[in-house]
Amino acid sequence: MDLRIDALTHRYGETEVLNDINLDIPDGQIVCIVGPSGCGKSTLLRFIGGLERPTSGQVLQLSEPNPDSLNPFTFVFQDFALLPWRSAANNVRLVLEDHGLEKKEIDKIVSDVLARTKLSDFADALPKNLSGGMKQRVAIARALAVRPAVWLMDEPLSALDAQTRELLMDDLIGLWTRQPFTAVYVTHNLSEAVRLGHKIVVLSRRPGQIRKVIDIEIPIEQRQAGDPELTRIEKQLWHLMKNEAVAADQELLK
Amino acid sequence: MDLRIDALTHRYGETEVLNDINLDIPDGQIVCIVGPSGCGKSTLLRFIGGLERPTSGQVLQLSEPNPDSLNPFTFVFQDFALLPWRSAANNVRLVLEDHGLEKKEIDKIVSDVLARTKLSDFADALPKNLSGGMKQRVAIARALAVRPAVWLMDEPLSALDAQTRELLMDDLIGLWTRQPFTAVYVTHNLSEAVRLGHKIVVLSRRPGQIRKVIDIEIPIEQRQAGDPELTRIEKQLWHLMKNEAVAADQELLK
Amino acid sequence: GNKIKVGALRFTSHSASFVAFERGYFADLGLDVEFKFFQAATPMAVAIASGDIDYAVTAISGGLISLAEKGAAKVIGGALSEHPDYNGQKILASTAAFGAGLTSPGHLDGKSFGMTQAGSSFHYMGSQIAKKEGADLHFKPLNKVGAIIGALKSGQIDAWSIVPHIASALDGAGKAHIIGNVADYIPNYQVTTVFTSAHNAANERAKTENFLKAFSMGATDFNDSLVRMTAGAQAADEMVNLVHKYVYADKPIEKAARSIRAGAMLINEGAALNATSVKDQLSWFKSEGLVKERVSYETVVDDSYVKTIM
Amino acid sequence: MIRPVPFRGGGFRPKRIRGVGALVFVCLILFAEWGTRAGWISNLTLPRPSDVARTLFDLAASGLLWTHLSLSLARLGIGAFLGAGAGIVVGLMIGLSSVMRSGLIPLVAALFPIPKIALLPLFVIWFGIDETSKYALIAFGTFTPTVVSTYGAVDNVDRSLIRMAQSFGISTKSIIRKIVLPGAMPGILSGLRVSLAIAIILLTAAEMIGAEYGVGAYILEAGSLYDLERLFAGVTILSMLGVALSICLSLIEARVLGWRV
Amino acid sequence: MIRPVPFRGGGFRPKRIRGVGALVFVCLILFAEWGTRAGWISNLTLPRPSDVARTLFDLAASGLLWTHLSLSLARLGIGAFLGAGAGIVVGLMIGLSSVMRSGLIPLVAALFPIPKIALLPLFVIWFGIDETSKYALIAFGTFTPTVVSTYGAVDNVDRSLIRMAQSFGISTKSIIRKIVLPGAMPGILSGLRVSLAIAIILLTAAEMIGAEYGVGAYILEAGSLYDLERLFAGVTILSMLGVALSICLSLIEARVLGWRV
Ligand SMILES: Nc1ncnc2c1ncn2[C@@H]1O[C@H](COP(=O)(O)OP(=O)(O)OP(=O)(O)O)[C@@H](O)[C@H]1O
Ligand SMILES: Nc1ncnc2c1ncn2[C@@H]1O[C@H](COP(=O)(O)OP(=O)(O)OP(=O)(O)O)[C@@H](O)[C@H]1O
Ligand SMILES: [Mg+2]
Ligand SMILES: [Mg+2]
Repeated sequence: MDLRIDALTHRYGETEVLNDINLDIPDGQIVCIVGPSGCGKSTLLRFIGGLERPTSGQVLQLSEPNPDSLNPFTFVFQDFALLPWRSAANNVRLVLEDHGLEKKEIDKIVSDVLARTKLSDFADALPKNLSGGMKQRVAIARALAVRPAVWLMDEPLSALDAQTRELLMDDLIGLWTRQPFTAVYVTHNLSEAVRLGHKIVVLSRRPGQIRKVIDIEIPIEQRQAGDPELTRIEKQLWHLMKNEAVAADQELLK
Repeated sequence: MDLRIDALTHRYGETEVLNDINLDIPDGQIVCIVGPSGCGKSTLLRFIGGLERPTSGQVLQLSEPNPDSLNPFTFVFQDFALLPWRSAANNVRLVLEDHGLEKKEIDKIVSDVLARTKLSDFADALPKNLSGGMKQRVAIARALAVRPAVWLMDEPLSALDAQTRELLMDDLIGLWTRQPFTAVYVTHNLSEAVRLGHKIVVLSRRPGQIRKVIDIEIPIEQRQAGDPELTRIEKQLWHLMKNEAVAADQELLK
Repeated sequence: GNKIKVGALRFTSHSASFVAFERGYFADLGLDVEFKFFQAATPMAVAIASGDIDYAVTAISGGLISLAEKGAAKVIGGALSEHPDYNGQKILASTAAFGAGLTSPGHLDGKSFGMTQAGSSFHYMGSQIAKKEGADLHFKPLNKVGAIIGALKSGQIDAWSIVPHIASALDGAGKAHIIGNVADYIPNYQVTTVFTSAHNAANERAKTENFLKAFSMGATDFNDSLVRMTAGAQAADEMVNLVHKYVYADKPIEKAARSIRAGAMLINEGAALNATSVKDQLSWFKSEGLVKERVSYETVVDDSYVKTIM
Repeated sequence: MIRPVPFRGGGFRPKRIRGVGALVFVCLILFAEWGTRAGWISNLTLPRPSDVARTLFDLAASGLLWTHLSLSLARLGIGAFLGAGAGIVVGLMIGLSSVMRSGLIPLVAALFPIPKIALLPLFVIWFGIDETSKYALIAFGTFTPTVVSTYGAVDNVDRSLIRMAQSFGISTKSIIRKIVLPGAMPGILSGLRVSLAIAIILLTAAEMIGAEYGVGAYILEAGSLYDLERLFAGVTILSMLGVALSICLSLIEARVLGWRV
Repeated sequence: MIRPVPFRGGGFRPKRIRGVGALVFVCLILFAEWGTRAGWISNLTLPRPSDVARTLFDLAASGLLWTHLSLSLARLGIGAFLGAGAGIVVGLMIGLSSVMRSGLIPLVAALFPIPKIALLPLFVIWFGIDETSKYALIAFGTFTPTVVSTYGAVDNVDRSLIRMAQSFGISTKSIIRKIVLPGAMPGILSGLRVSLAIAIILLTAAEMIGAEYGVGAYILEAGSLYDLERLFAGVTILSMLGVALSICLSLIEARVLGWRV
């Protein structure tokens, strides 16, 4: 599904958080959003997902989502957002219960998505008994279950340790190569951005404005750690952002 | 100050957490400890700092710390551990108040360390008004104030975003080059480990055992992102750990 | 002087002490009296036992007997009495019960009767009435006089007995009906007694005698002015004014006067004690299992101070 | 020169040591027994614990204990159920709706400090002198603390879980049932600890109104007769009731809140 | 075909709307006034609000209000101070020491459900009939809830801050003063909300013992005469006292806990 962010500006009370954001999100592509802490990345994502309303401007969907999709705009959160009192399977079941599906069908979807995220053996485990990586895999399974048209991912890997992060990134790339999906992927990790993004949007410090949009031509499945082109883009991003971070800290003084 | 970890084993109730750890920590060097989540890295650090007692084995100090040091073993924590009701300066003051120093001397130390961590302007700010990176800089200022003989750092950067992490890593390298200190640095970020460590200790999954110790000869101040030798070591570490991470997840099933 | 603390409730029935104080009878006998006011009788009895007050007037209750049994309190004289010739406590029926035929105590069988607590004077009066009438009464413990009034007004209990001014106020407002006099059922009922700590009774003879003497003088004044009405209208007005300082003090005198006059009951001359009535009450408490069997008249009463009526 | 690093940690993690609690009770009771026997605790101040125990035993033997206890438990059960139930519902409403919150919080704050015993005469008129007024008094007393703890618990439900549910298009009804209620459960249960203790306290006040039997009525009668043995026997029953209720709640918590870390 | 994405968020963040609370009170009062005037609320059930207001006004005009109020406030202040103070100290001890925790928690659990009114006769013996017994009763009543909330608050103090302090070799005394106490402050203050409401409730019970003046004594007297206007006037005073105390606590919280996020 193609999306367009149109002249979006937002303020919380006095503070302007986002300023005149215009962006096209093409179908089947992963758009990464990077920017210093507090620049409004999460806020922007909430507008795209319809969880909040911007002060002005709008987010438009340019085509209808696949009618097959139970929940066209589906989030994957940094903190997993699993219900601690439900098992892995029941956490997935939660998002299917309100759609009037038959019990049998629900069970089929649940066991299918748990299998795809290699969690079949953990179906009955409570979140407290799962490792961080497994929790995020449950969250991904839950998202898969509703067949999203657009994935909205808010730093989905940054609560995980480095090894688990790498493993899950491979999983995500695997999912996308098998069946490309549209995604907006917020991160502050530049190497994640250059590994996953077709397009990288760099936001300035608050109020967030689009500072640069970088397109990466290399197909995702062919990207390798240490690829000189990717290293070059990462360095470029790093320089764009370093000064923003220092300046943002200084602004706290005011 | 030279330290020796001698045949250290620890169990919490039934679960063995660390198994027969033997390690020398030479004066003036940074020893990085990496290992899968839950393998006992933090626990090991608490033993070195005297915050907990191992089931068997011991941590020995082979020389006396500089008598100048107010608190020979000083921690820097991942979650900063600042008192939210005290300003930055007062958080530093806290650790000086119990040493019978004169008020004037305390004030001198506080303003000195805040200046060294570029926080002079934020002396009176409460933690809630500081960014993550600044909070960790307050924690580092607090550690500097007691002139540690050994720095014990438990994932000091992993609560920060990537840019801030880079900036603080530069700060740490600067501090070390100006005046080398002894440090045990726990991290799960392999690129941090190869940037900072003279020695990298790889622990196995729980019960933590020393799986490999890698020495890096390149002087810390000369290390560059993209250095082929460092990349090689990082890859090597990555392979050592990937299988541990997968195996550790599988063990949750039991 | 001799400092003593006297416990009191803000009731007309406690007037003898107020009169003795206001007219200087206590002072004349060298007693420096300080009043301590209470909201309920039980804590006042306990306060005698704890030594917080020296003398008080209250109904003979299970609590008082228990304290006497523990060697803490002693009855030393009589105060309020039922007397066939004078105003006394009334038996009330709720409007609903009255309408349904409870027009005299003879119809009490099977009815409910309000009381504060088992072992209270209400309980005693109710059982004596029931005994005389051969009626079977259901007693409802409601703990607080206010709660009993509420229950009577709304017809949730059928009958109650209470001091005359509350009875006539309820009757006058049409919220209840007076259907009899307690005096007809318990002749010479010793309603309240003067009591003190066992220590005072045994070891402070002079002080105790002086207290009783002044108290009796106050009682005589009160009886003459408001009960026997022998002292004339002006004396009655003066007495009402005096009592108003202590009772219904926050109500205007016009309103208070009616209640004070209506509430005036005979206080025994010379604080004489009706021993027969006290013994009757004591045996009733025992028969109801409210106090221990071993309690004797002598444990409760020290009748060496006043004349006893048989 | 070579020595182990000094130990500086530990402490600040008090653990319950089994048996100490019982020991404290035993010591207090023995102390009181000794004092009352030796005479330096007067029989006006405290009854002999052994006499209290005998009174309790006699009460149990006579069968009256069960009459008192069953009546009181019924009052407690129904009253607390009504009060806590209404309290949870109102607390949820306050926790979920701005209008309710604005209208009801001041009302609850004004109702909380009203002493129930002061209203006894009114309860007689409003609810009669039968069981209804006892239920009502206990219910009224448990209502306000339950409301306060419930809306506190709802306020503490992790809002990110609710946003997650909204982002999956889950209906408001389902969100309340599947996320708000279970998420507020720990706070509600710990609030019930206080509410139920208050319910036990109010039992005595409730049984001031026309109760012949019941632990509260038994205590009141003992108090007015200054019969300390029976007074303490009754108080002991209430204490044990409180401890038993608290143990029950712990069991429920262990069962219902097993998901907590 | 082109349309904005559907909005699904919002809600579940109730805010207080100014004025609604006052409106609820005004409506309730007008309703009662109407009912009592029209006669479909009997004068046995509820007094006329205007009569209650007049009673209050008369009471203030006669100057008696200040006598009642000042005495009650003194009792409340001293009693609650003693009870809450001791409660905080004991709560801290329970929160910090295993022995205290094991010995005192069961004791507190057993004391909590004891109805204070049942012990009135004993309070007279133990503490006399003067102000001491009133202080003691209020103190006893505020003590147990304060203990419970204080040790809960201490248990919730972030242990990582304590480990940090230990790792800097800070003395136990300093840790308690500089970390445990300020860290437990939010919990202690919110516990005081409940404890102080309970103290107000107990004022009436306390003034059953030998009190001539005081809001509780005023209410009791009105109750025993079934004088509804005065009863409600007294209850109104207590309610307002409760609301005022709660506002005070909010101000203190805003001042002391400004560091909270
Ligand atoms: N509900 C809200 N009310 C007021 N201010 C808010 C709200 N949500 C966010 N903000 C502010 O808006 C700014 C942007 O917040 P946002 O969470 O979108 O930043 P972000 O780019 O996601 O930061 P991070 O990298 O730390 O996640 C921040 O300064 C934040 O304090
Ligand atoms: N106080 C404790 N009591 C019981 N078990 C504990 C305690 N502290 C830690 N553990 C267990 O010991 C193991 C090692 O914990 P530790 O925190 O040292 O791991 P770690 O290597 O630091 O992990 P991470 O990378 O997640 O920080 C874990 O399985 C943990 O659950
Ligand atoms: Mg964000
Ligand atoms: Mg750790």
